[in-house]
Amino acid sequence: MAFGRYLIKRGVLLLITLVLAVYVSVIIANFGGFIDEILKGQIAFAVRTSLRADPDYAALPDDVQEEIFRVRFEGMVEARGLNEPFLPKTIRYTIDALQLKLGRAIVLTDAAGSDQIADIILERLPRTLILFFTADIIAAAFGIWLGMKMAHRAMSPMDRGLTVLSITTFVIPPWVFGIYFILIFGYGLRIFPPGGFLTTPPPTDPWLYTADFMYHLALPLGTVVFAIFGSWAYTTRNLVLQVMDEDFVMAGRAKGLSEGAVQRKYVLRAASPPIVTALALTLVGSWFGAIITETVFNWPGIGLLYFQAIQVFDAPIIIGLIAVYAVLLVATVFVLDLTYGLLDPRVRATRGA
Amino acid sequence: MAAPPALGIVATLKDAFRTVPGIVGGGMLVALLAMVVIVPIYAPFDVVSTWGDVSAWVDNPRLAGPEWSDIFVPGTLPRTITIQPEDFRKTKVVSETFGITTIVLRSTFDFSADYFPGELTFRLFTTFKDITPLVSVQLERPDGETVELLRTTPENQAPTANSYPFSQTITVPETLRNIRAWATSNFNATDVAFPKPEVTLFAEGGEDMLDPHRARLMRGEYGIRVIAVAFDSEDNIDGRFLVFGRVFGLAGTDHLRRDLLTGILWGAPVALAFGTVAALIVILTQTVFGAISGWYGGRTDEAVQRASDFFLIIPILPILILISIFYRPSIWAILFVVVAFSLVGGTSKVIRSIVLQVKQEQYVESATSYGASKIRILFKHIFPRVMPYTFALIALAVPAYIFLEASLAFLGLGDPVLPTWGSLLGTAYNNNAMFNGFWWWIALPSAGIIFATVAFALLGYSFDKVLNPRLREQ
Amino acid sequence: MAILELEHLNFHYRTLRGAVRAVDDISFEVEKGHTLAIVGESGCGKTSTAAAILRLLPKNVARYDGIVRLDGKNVMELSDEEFRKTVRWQGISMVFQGAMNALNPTARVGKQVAEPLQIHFDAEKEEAMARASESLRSVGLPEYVERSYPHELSGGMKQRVVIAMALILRPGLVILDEPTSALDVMTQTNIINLLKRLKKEEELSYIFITHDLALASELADEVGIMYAGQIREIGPSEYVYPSPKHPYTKALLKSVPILRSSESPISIPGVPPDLIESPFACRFHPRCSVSFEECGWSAQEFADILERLRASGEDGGVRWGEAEVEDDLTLVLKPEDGMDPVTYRKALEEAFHEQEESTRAFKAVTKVEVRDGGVAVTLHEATTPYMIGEAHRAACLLLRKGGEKDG
Amino acid sequence: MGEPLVSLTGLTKWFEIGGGMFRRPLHVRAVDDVSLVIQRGETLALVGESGSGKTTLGRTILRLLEPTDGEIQFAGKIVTHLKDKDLKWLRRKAQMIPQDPYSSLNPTYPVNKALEEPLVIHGLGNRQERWERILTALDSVHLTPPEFFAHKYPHMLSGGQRQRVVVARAMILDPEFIVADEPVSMLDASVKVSILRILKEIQENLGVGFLHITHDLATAHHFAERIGIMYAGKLVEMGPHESLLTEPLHPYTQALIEAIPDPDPENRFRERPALPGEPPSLVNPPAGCRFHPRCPIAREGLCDVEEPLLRELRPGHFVACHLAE
Repeated sequence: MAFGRYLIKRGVLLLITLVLAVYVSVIIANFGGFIDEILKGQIAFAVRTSLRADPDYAALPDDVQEEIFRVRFEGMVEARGLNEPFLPKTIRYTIDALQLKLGRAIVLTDAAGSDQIADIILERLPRTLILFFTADIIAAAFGIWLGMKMAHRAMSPMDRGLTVLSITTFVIPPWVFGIYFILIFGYGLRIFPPGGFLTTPPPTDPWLYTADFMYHLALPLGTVVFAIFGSWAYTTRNLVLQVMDEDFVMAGRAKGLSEGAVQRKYVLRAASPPIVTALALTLVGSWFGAIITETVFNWPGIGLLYFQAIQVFDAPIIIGLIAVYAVLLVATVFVLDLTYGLLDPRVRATRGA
Repeated sequence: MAAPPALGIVATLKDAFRTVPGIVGGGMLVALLAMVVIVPIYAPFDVVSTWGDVSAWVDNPRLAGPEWSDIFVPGTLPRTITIQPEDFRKTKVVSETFGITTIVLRSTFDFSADYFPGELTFRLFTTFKDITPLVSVQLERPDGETVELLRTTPENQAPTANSYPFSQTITVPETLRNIRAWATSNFNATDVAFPKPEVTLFAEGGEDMLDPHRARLMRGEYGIRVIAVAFDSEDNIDGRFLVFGRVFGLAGTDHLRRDLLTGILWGAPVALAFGTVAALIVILTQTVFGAISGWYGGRTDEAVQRASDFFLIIPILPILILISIFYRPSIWAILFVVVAFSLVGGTSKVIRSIVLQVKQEQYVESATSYGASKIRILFKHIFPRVMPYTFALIALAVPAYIFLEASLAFLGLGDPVLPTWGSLLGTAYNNNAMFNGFWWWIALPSAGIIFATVAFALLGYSFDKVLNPRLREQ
Repeated sequence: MAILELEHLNFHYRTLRGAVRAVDDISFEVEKGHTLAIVGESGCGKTSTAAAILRLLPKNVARYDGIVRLDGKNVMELSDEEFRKTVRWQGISMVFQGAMNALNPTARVGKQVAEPLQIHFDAEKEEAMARASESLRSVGLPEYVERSYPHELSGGMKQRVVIAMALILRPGLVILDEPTSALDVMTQTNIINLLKRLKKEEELSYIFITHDLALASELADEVGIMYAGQIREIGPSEYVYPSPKHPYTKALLKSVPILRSSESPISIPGVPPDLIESPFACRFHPRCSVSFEECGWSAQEFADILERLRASGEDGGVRWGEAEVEDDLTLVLKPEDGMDPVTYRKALEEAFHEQEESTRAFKAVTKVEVRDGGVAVTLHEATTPYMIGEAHRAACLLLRKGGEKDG
Repeated sequence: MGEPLVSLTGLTKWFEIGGGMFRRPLHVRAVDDVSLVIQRGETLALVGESGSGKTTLGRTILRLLEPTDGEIQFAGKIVTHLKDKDLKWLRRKAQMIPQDPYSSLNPTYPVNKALEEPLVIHGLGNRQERWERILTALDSVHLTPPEFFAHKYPHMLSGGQRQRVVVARAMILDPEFIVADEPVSMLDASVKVSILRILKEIQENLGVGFLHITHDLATAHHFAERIGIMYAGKLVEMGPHESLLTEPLHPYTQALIEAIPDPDPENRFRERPALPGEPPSLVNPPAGCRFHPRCPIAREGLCDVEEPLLRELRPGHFVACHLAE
């Protein structure tokens, strides 16, 4: 099938892009051997600490001490491949990053105390996905509904007001609203917890646990929804307005379809491919926004992890997360291509050809 | 996909500024620009360069709200009262025999606000030869009482000040003892665990005067007297007495006593400069690449398309954060990185699709048929058609870049020198401003960001309205 | 018996520039089994008439009234919901202009054709699909079309799909809005043949909307000529084609290049009018070659004409200055080069008279008199034409009894 | 008759589609081996259905498209493969009038700027001279007074007026040859004829040669000296307009004429003979005569095997059909 071939082609191109993007990130992160220096420093510190703990060692003369230190240190540097030339080293990092085989984190651990990068990231990832996917779905559903209402009463005071509101909310990122909402609902009215994802200690009963989780989820979720529903509403409104005058919509109405059915089956259906395209970017944006939004809400997803990793220079985690981000983006773009093709039969044919 | 606009740039601008959002957004932008002009006069750049210098701000109250917070409470909140060295009446008596010199400084001030002051600080400047003079600082109250705040031997030579703060958090222990003793003996006051000097000293005498929650304010004329006994005739003292208010200026102060107005005002040019320059460069470059890609087609198109896929997938914000934390770049270096990672992207895709539509229009082919070269058509016929769109995209991109800078600054990764809206917010956030109710510290800088972004969003919207005839008609 | 009767149907909508009088007091009827062709140039309100009949109104509608009787019943009195359920597609269906856009690009053709059955009769899906494929076959389409998407079909095939869709509920009346104007000649002929056949076999009534007089004759039992939102002439084809009554119809017939005749076509001067600022009284008068004083010149229109003639130097040697409009029928001219008003008046009068043949507006001048250092020009009062005649009616002042004044 | 203005020999234009990394590209044979001549001061109408290649032919002659094969001679000069920079000469002598008056003017240019651009490109005249040429050109398309129209933007003009501006723009360089691609198909009946008359005037007064591309045989009949009929990328018949219409030699031309109605109330009582089916795919055209699958008189073993060549059956009247006599 033509569309299948198209998807394969797209997929291959996106994979190549993904590898390139991670490679570029690795190079940037390691510009001038910055990370290597940090890693070496950490190794030196670890070696020295372990040697100091040994009373026999302290008894040795200084130059011997130094020699032993040097040998151990270089052995570990060698073992971690820090002395490799630039190109093979960066390539190895890239391959490792893409497999999340980055070994141990320097400082951070997961809840169970594991310092394996994969463990740490995979523990956090679902929380980010839950928050932002749910928010995107709610915002999309609400935004599309509102956008259709607005288009239906285009240029009425309601439409104008909501349009300005939509535009304003979507240029202002979630974290700014987050600060305000925490101020108002968290500290002022004390309706929601101002941060975190569970109370400490977390409830043990699974129902209570879920309820507690939901209770903590509510405010960040509401904030993200509030910040992004506007772009759905405004985009939907404009696209629906464009489609609404098309002949086939008129034909649907002439056939005797009720107004609601015309809107659903004809207008929204036809406007959906561009809506999906325009708003895949919202999703992409919210992956990035996660870093600050999660920090503000103290929501322990990969965004907050990134922030924490940065503050303690936990380089392997940083690289791993950049790889995860790149994968998320690629997946989003690919899903977008797929959805676009499924929604618009014309694309299936023309893009495939 | 948007239809290519049929208007020129001038006509678009004219029409856009005729719509209500255009007028409002334009007005807001003009206000911002006016601010950019006024700011260097109000607070020259050297004020800003002292932003990080704590000692430059010591005479401001700490964590004071803006002066107009009065409107939220009954009565007036106290302003800062400063008694400068020259305000003191100085009498100097030199004893011939022992060379003992007695210096007395006295001054009065009127305290008429409806709330207790925030803090009290006395700064003493002394010049002495061998032996440090003995100094006693006393407060005279309207009810005729005099309280000795402090008896000390100041170590520092002028111009370095000897600073004596009297307030709940940082009080010379002796002062607190003096006040307690005075209040309990003279007024039978009930002692409490944490009395506040700034409250008790300004409270009506009585049993509650040591309890910060129950003490009643006493208005009237207060006096401050400093008596120094020095041991050389050349010795001298000067003082500065500060009764810190609870409000300061138009925007209040932060935990380091910095005037937030300076920060907020300087945030405007910084945000505008960063946002506008980034948006202009990024969108214009992307427009050019998009137009070239659409117009020339073929391999050029393919190359630009693949490149924009690549740039779309690069996780730019994480990388920017990475760069910021490793290299601590200035705001202009950040700008450079932003531009470098956005040479092609979403905008080039939009512009490309518009160019592909314009390309179909027959006047383009006609132009070829009467001899116009490809490059001429690109510049004379295609660009004028996409430029209004570019304008709209620029207007809508400015907020995005303002927020990008703010986000980095919020995380503490912004420009190390300049105060920006984002960095103000970040500091406020990290100092728990929300929890402690320092609302102005959060609300005012974010109001600045929101004001600027809304201005551009409205402008972008007004362009959109003009360029999308379906939104305009009816 | 008439299947459809319109009486004084009005449909206006608002725009930023003003109200568009797209359908302005239109009355006509369509007999059962007959075809009424509505012919007019673009923007004359043909398509709006169809929309008004089916109540497919935009949001910015300013006026919508009159009587629409379907099978003798005034459907204007029905609520929107009743109208949707009983009139749309069941009573009147429509073949939209440009089949390319009349089909939903995201749904398979068979489903779209079957849809009306499901809407109106709650038909089971299988049954509806069976009826749809039958209907598609009856308009000469192969079986695979059912499962195709619109973009996979040629223009001619799509047009057949649209026709099958319009006929699926066997409505009494089908409105055909330019059903073939986007198609090639050969395809057009095939579609028209199909429509002829269906009309005969199913005893269908059509309203055939087109800009093409020649094509209209392929189906029309009656022809209505529309100009600027109004029907200006209507009657049986046998009368209208050979002996048109309205000057516009005459001019339109002469402007069509005819394949089997060597007589050269003649264009109509001027431009088709705007539905927002339509000319006064008879809307055709500015382009009419036989117009006379009563046809509807207003002072403003006259002033514009003077201005245009002045700018192109066709003022007969009299330098008439700028005109000042006083009221609907009076305007004042001031001499430009210090000429005394009396001489000026005389010169003007002569110039006007001389140009009466080339610029018919001058025929409307009734008085030229000296006033306030200038010359006041008064125009003849206008009379709005109304439909005259029985079976073959037209709206032109020249058709009044003894009204043949000129040409 | 002297040297012809335009002369095409075996002109062919194929478009490549669907090429990719793993697939061989296909070709759309839009124009296939067309030869014809156009004299100075004559109008040749090219009639055909959409997709018959007539528009591609027009564009290829003007070198807006690169020909795949064959030769184009313009005023004695071979221009088939001239490079872009050498084409300026042709760009001055040959112009085109496109179909859609709404998109053939740059909406951001006022009329005078639109008309001035060709003069500026070819470096003709100073400001004042150019202004005068603009006024003359507007006058020649009856946009009077010219000063009034010179400063208008396209959106202030009606369709007919725009098309006149387009004609004026094509005329402003004093060209010798104009390709008019459906110049009136989007205009109203009452306005159509006036534009065609202006074109006729220009042809007669200035001796410009026209290639008038149209789908409307009736228009061609009234405004062209000769008519060529195209079908599926091929020229199937060409001749003087009268003989072609009264005595069509090709079965396709005959069917085309049959299909066109004149205004006649009797029409509704009879069905018009029309060809079944649709024009063939140009990617994979039928062997032999491309018309044979739809031809009512096609002869098996001849028409589906051998490709008919254009033959002169009557003086100046050519046809590409094995069976025409």
